[in-house]
Amino acid sequence: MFKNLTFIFKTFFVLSSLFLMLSGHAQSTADEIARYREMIADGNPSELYEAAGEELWKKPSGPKNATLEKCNLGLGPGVIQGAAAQLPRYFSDTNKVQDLESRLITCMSSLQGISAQEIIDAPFQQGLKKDMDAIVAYVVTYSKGLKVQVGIKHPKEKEAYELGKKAFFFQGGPMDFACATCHGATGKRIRMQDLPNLTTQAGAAAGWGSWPAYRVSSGQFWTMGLRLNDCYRQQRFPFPIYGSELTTAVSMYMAVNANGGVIQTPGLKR
Amino acid sequence: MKINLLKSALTIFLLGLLSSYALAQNNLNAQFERMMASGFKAEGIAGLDRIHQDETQKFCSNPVFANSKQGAAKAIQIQKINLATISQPTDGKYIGDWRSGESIAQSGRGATWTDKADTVNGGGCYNCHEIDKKEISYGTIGPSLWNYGKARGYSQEVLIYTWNRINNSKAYNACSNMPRFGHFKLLTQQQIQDVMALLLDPQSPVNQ
Amino acid sequence: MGDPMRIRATETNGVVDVKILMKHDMESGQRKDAAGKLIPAWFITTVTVKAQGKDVFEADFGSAISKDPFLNFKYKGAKGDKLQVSWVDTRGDKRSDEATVS
Amino acid sequence: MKQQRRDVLKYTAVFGLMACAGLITSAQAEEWNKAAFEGKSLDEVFRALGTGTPEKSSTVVMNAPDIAENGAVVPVGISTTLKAQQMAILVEKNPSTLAAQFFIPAGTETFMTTRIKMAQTSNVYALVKADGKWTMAVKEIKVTLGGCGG
Repeated sequence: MFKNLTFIFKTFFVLSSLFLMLSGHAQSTADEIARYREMIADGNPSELYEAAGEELWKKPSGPKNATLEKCNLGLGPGVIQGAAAQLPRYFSDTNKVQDLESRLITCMSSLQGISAQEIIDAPFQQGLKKDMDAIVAYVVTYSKGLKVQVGIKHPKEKEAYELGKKAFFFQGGPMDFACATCHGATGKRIRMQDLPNLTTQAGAAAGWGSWPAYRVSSGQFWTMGLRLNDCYRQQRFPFPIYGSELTTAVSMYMAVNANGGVIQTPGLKR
Repeated sequence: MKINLLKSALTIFLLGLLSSYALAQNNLNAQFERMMASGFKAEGIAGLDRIHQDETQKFCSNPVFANSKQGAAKAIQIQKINLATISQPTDGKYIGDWRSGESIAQSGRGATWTDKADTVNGGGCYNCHEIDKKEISYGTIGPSLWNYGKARGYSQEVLIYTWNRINNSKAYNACSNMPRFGHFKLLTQQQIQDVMALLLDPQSPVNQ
Repeated sequence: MGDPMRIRATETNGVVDVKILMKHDMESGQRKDAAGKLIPAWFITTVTVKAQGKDVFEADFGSAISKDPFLNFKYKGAKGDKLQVSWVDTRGDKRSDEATVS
Repeated sequence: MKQQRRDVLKYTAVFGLMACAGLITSAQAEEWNKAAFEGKSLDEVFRALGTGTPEKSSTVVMNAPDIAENGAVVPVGISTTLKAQQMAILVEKNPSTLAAQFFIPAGTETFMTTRIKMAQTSNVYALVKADGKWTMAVKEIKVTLGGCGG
């Protein structure tokens, strides 16, 4: 009888301490991952790309041997300060809504005479796309700490937002995935990675506001163009065309949702 | 008289508003289709057919409608369509090898444009589910599957339900986030049996 | 020749905190390319730091240092110190950059 | 002048490149220890560095996370109250055990941080040489699988 009681007590003790260990373990995992992220935040290799981008911005190149210093990113020719915070936006010269990358394609082709198609077709991280990465890193640095401020006053801006929203919820592929599958609810994660809910202001601000970023897993600087491209790859979709109306519209949806959020670009990601 | 006039004027106005709204919607839909058609190119094994939606995908791409009253009725219909696609194991076996199931659950490979046609697909289960507690890197889009069998028991009913759920989750929840592993042949019958074992073999670490 | 480094050096209470980022792939020799062929090792082996012409730090790297290497150390120095950071890699490429302590 | 020339020649022999005078001029720069960096086990590296068997010491502090979200970038720092002249980071389960070593002249703080690659979860060793004696701190760092794995 006594033996039995001791046994029950022992079992109870072992089980409860096991439970404590497990729950404590889960807590420390999250803490340790947070600590890891904090430790790598010091010294963001994006800075290496910014430096290269500044050089590319100011150095004459392309068939027209011109610099990008007259590129109008929406705030006037050559104005970089705060420009990325207000993109995407409608541009009357192209009669299109453009995000940073599609606008830079316009500048590189009109000012420098570089073929737009060649930029679009270049593989990520190589050739003209490598230049694009650096220029993007340079430009977005000048919006760090500012608030996202993207309007939908122009009918084309409003339309891009609505189209982007539809694209965000569009399911397809052999896994039935949409952007919304992973980014449509709050507090979820894939493996260890927290997923921002891009349908809310807070989530969109966290997501949109921290890309482009240096990605430590690949040791590469990723523009939003590559970020979206890899999302679609993981969605098991076909290949989204670089600088297309589609990727601009999806960016518009995220950016408008993120309005008011503080920009932390270039970011540093797993 | 006056009131009647007012009423019809209002009706005409509202109809006009409605039809211009409908027109705008139609216009937006047409724009959207054009944008999607010009927004992608085929790459490797990921062809453009992947953005041609089936009825389930079309329904679930409009969450506002899917979550409405009308949508609820349609959802039941969608579930029926999906339930009808499921076939039971041809060899009558539901449970394979949990060790192999664990490695299938770990792997998130397959079906992207960087994969080959002969890449062995993973289930990617840990991306969204906690399964064996030993794996601390797990996602939370789906529920925890720790102690799956231990909690539910190992009855034939549980076996069939789980088999169906892995093969075609949309048979139970029209817009479940889970891929239809059997329906789209993402996993082979053998692989599904192995994942079943991970969840429902009493020897599996999941049920300890 | 290599791409430029980023060097940040700030002085507080007579101690200079130096943070260096270098642009380098740091190929370990363990990775395979898309065709399954081993990518040959190619990494920075030695980093030397001089302040006012005097050695203040040396790091020797193996193949296991992360891509785009980062170094942080501290030495006793002053604002205005001229820093010279130089690296050399397994192929004999080298790079030298300068910075002023702020 | 002669001394300098000899040193330049020595490095030319090692790397085949240090023709650029001014890059490494003084005799203080250490030769890259090939044997140590090619060591495949703790013992091999200990032998190549001439550390003997380092004792664990609480005066050596390793600043590193318990869990790394990605093995490609694992921050590791060493600090110590000892008057260290040399430090080293070893990863037991990496293909090559020695990740890096550091030379600390007088006037430089006994503190450093870098980022290393880890092939898998492993014990990591922070070694410190002070007054000719090697001591160390050991810590297991877990490497997790991140992302969708695709």
